[in-house]
Amino acid sequence: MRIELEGVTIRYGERIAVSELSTSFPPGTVGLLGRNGAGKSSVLKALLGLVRPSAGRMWLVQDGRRQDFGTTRGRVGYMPERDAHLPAATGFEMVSLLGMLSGMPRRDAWRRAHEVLFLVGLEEQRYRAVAGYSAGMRQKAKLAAALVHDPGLLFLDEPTNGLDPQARADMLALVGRLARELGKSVVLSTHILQDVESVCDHVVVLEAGKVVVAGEVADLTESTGREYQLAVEPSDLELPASPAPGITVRREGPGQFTVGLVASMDTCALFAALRAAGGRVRSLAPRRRTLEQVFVTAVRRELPEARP
Amino acid sequence: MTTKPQGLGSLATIVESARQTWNLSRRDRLWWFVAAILVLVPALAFVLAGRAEDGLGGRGLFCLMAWWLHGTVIVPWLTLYLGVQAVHGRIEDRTFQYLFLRPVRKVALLAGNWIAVASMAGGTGVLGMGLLFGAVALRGDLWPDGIEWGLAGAFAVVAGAAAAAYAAVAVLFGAFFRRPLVWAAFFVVGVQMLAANLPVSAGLRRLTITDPLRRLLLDGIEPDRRLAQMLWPAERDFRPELIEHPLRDLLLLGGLCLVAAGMAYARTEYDSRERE
Amino acid sequence: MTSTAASSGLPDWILDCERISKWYGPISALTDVTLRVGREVVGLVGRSGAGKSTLMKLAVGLLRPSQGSIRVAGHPAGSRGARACSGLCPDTERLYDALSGVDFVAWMLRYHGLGHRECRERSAATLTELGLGEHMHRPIREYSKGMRQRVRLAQALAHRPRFALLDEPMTGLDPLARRELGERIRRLPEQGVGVLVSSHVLQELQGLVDRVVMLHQGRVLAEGTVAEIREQMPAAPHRVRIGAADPRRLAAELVHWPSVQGVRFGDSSVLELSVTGEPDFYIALTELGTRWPGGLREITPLDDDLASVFGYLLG
Amino acid sequence: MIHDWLKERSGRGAEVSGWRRSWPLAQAEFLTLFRSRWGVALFLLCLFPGLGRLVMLLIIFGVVNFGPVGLRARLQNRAEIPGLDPSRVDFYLEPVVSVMPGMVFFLLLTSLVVARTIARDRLANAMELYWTRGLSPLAYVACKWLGGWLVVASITVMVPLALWLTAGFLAEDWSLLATSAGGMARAAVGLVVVSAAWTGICLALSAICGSPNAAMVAWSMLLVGSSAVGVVLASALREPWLRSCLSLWEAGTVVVRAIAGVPQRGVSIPGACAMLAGCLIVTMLLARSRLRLEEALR
Repeated sequence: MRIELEGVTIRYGERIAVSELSTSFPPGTVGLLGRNGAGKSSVLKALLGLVRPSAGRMWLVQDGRRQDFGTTRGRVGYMPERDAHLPAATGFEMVSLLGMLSGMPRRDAWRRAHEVLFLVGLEEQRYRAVAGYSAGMRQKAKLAAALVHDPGLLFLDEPTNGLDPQARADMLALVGRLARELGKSVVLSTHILQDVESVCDHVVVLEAGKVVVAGEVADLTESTGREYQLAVEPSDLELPASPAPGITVRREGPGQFTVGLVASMDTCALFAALRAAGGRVRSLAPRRRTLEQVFVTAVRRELPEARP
Repeated sequence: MTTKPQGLGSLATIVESARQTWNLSRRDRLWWFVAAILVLVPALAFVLAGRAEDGLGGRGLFCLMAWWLHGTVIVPWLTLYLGVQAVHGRIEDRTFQYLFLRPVRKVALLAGNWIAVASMAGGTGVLGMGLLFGAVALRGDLWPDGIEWGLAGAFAVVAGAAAAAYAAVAVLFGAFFRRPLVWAAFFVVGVQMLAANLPVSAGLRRLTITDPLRRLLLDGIEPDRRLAQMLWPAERDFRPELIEHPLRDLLLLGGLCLVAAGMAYARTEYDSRERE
Repeated sequence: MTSTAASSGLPDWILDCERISKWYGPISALTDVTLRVGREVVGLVGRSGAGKSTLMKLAVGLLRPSQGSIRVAGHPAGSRGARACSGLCPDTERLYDALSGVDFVAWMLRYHGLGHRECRERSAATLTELGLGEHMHRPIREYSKGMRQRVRLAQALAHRPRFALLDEPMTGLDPLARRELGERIRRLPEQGVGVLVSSHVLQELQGLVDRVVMLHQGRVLAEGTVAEIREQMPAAPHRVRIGAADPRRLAAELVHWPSVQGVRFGDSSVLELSVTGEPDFYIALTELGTRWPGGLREITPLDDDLASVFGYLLG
Repeated sequence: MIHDWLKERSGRGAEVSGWRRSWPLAQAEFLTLFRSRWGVALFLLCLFPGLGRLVMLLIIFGVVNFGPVGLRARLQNRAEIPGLDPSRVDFYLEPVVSVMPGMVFFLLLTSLVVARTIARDRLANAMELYWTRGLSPLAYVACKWLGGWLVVASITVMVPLALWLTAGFLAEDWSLLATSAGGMARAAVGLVVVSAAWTGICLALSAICGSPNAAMVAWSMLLVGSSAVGVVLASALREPWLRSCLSLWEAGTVVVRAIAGVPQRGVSIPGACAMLAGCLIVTMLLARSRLRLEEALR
């Protein structure tokens, strides 16, 4: 399942939140990045049918057929960012009620509620009141509620918020599994780039209502093949600036160096210089662009006046 | 170490806390509701007052409306609500963490809350009664013996005393209970209404606020038997010597509440309470 | 244990928790925790329920320890002196929504005994510094999550505390702001501030802190720099990825090394080794690098970051 | 074969459409009260006035005989008083529409249940979950209204009907049921209409107010305050009809009695209708401006 946006414009009165946005969310996990107010939640609102775009179309592409998105509302599962629960309900009641509100018959909703609560790992606590859940449990309950009506597209807003490291890893693994094994399109809207790096195949960066970067994570963070990062011990080691022709070394910090290397060269001279200086290697890796660098360059380019 | 100011003095803290509570409480949406009542009721009284034909007069009309509307509904509920929000609201939404970390005495913070709530609610009560009195006073035909300005004064005192006492109760409930407003409702509807049906000399009456207020008002306006009967239908016999010292009783009750509230609030461990 | 405070000759730790325990009735939340923070950034990590939030509340004096003592800049925790010089950025969502950001921070500053005008100026300055300059006069009700977070930080730092406790300070901030705030937190020790910071995003926390304290079931399980902690875990073999031309021959060579426990072929020209006896291995590897035909192209330790250490110890 | 029931979507029922989708919300709203111990206790407490009448019935029809000597005779003798004659509709309406105990218990129930519900949902951000499922604010309010009204109606409508049926069975022949059936049916309609209006106003206040506490206080002030104003002005001015136009409670009871066909004196039925409808419309309009889809996502 694939979501396509074509020239979508969303305005609130005079203010234009999203202007002529054309992008697509392919199957698999897509990271949706952007600063606060970049238009992420407006896109989300449009997909959920809470606002109507003033221009443009939204399509759902499935099995080669293109459907207008407006007729497919029930196929979006949404996990809100804010803490949200039904005050008087138990976990099971909350999930099954929300399933019924999405149009599931009662028995189906009950059965599915049990299934998704098992899936997210709340089976022990499903008959307890949601109001008494811990932050991590509430997060799982929200995810279960987003999954209950078996939507093809899942929109997860900061799903790892408030989770401890272990629970974060579990949540991300679960998100990856949803995309891989259950064939969902997962859109992950988050500020934590490490989450996107670890689980997303594709990334879309919004700024000021426009797409500034979109592509596969692997492509965007591809290494140049020319520069390497070298870490050595002990950390106060000094290395010559050019141990051999074709190799340049630049010190970046304690024990950290950047090594420029012509593609055809081998690294033997570098190691020789290192041994001569009395140090030992700790790590050596081709310098990759991190997602943070991708993000920061893309967004800064859009912000010529750059904040203080 | 640099010489840092070690925090605000207690008196200044009380003032600051009162100012902040005042400032926050005045933004509550409930004020629109209260304002509507404050304006509509005198307007109604003014429009309809022409129909009062018998001996009730302006005096009776004003006393009845001021007592029944402001004395038993607006001032108690408004004060309890404001007090509970000011104290318990911040514990419930966990914003108390910002406050309790400041280098000031917690009791001073609480005292500031009490002053703010008492002054706001008292002010509202006085204003409401003033508006009502104004509306009734405008109908000159209701005052054959001239307008009794003293009535307004007596009721203003009652409004102030009521607000201060209810604020003390609200502050105590807010600092102590997990669901203070439910307890406040129990206090107003349960304890006070029950006590109102007891004999005039019953001890339980000392634990209420309406009873000292009643005596204060009896002292202040000296109603005739019929008016007294209308104001307090349950009282069969009223004798001036039963008035005793209403202000002292209020002072005692309010003081006790404030001390207890201070002790509850100043507990060193004020762990965040679960949201209801 | 490394600390700048200890070496600078100043006798005092900024936060000094001495063998504290905390009981809620018969339930133990913290047991015998000793934690010291000098002019440095210390990260506090642990699973939820490990006692982190109890420790934080104790450190700022919202709770009293059942046993042991806590001193903040020399004052007993919870005393006015301690409260005057600590700042807390709590993880609650709520603020006074009806106020503007600048008013809220100024209100809180008032209790530190500053004049009205100074409160406002300092509040505005702090908020501007945190990047909320243009929005600080709008009511907090209209703020986004990141803007609220900045207000929370501002009220924790505006009175220039000596001890700052930041509970999940990055929540809701966008990547740009995270970077800026991270740099700002890193600079705080230069101004004489001791920082205790908690975060669940371990990759991010690692770049932020001088050392970490790991709590588990109410006890300190480990503390020190990540490398220190990692080195003290000899039982868990390191995994190192090595990329080179002709990986099969390289593997044949490496299996004979005493420090190499196992070799696995990854995809393309990459080997994954299990290694014990760290310095020797890397010395030998450096030597190997000088003579391996085609050169070693990649040497990546796979598990010496905070997240892996955390996973090994608590996972 | 290894089954993965997460992927297997067999035997799925047809999608529920239209208003029937929202029905479970109303149902959940109704059932919420009965799931906590406090809620059940509150409900039982509110049954008390009805129980009092039941005991009275039992004594009047001689099923039980206790209390001071001659109590039964005294009750039977008083049967000429409209409120105490089991063959008349008033007898069954009285525990519900009187100020004491009717209003007090009604206030207790509504302020603790209905007045808190939307404000509490707002605190928990529940709207974000509801409205992103295609539930519109209108449907949401309608469901809350229906659910809350069912709770209220289970006291205000069911209790009189149950009492009446009990009396019918206790009476010597079926004439009691036969003669009062028409009146009772009309009374039930009246109770349904009026309790729905009261619940609607209460619910609207819940949507308007920022916190459950504020909603509780606003509702108490409105109901008790308007009642006080009505009583005071009516008695002070000797204009009894004012009471039915000023007091929200009195207006409702007047409408109920009018629909039930109980003769009343000194009331203004159009005034009472205007009071009820006016309050309902004003509060609902205010509530509508507060409940917006934009609230779901900031």
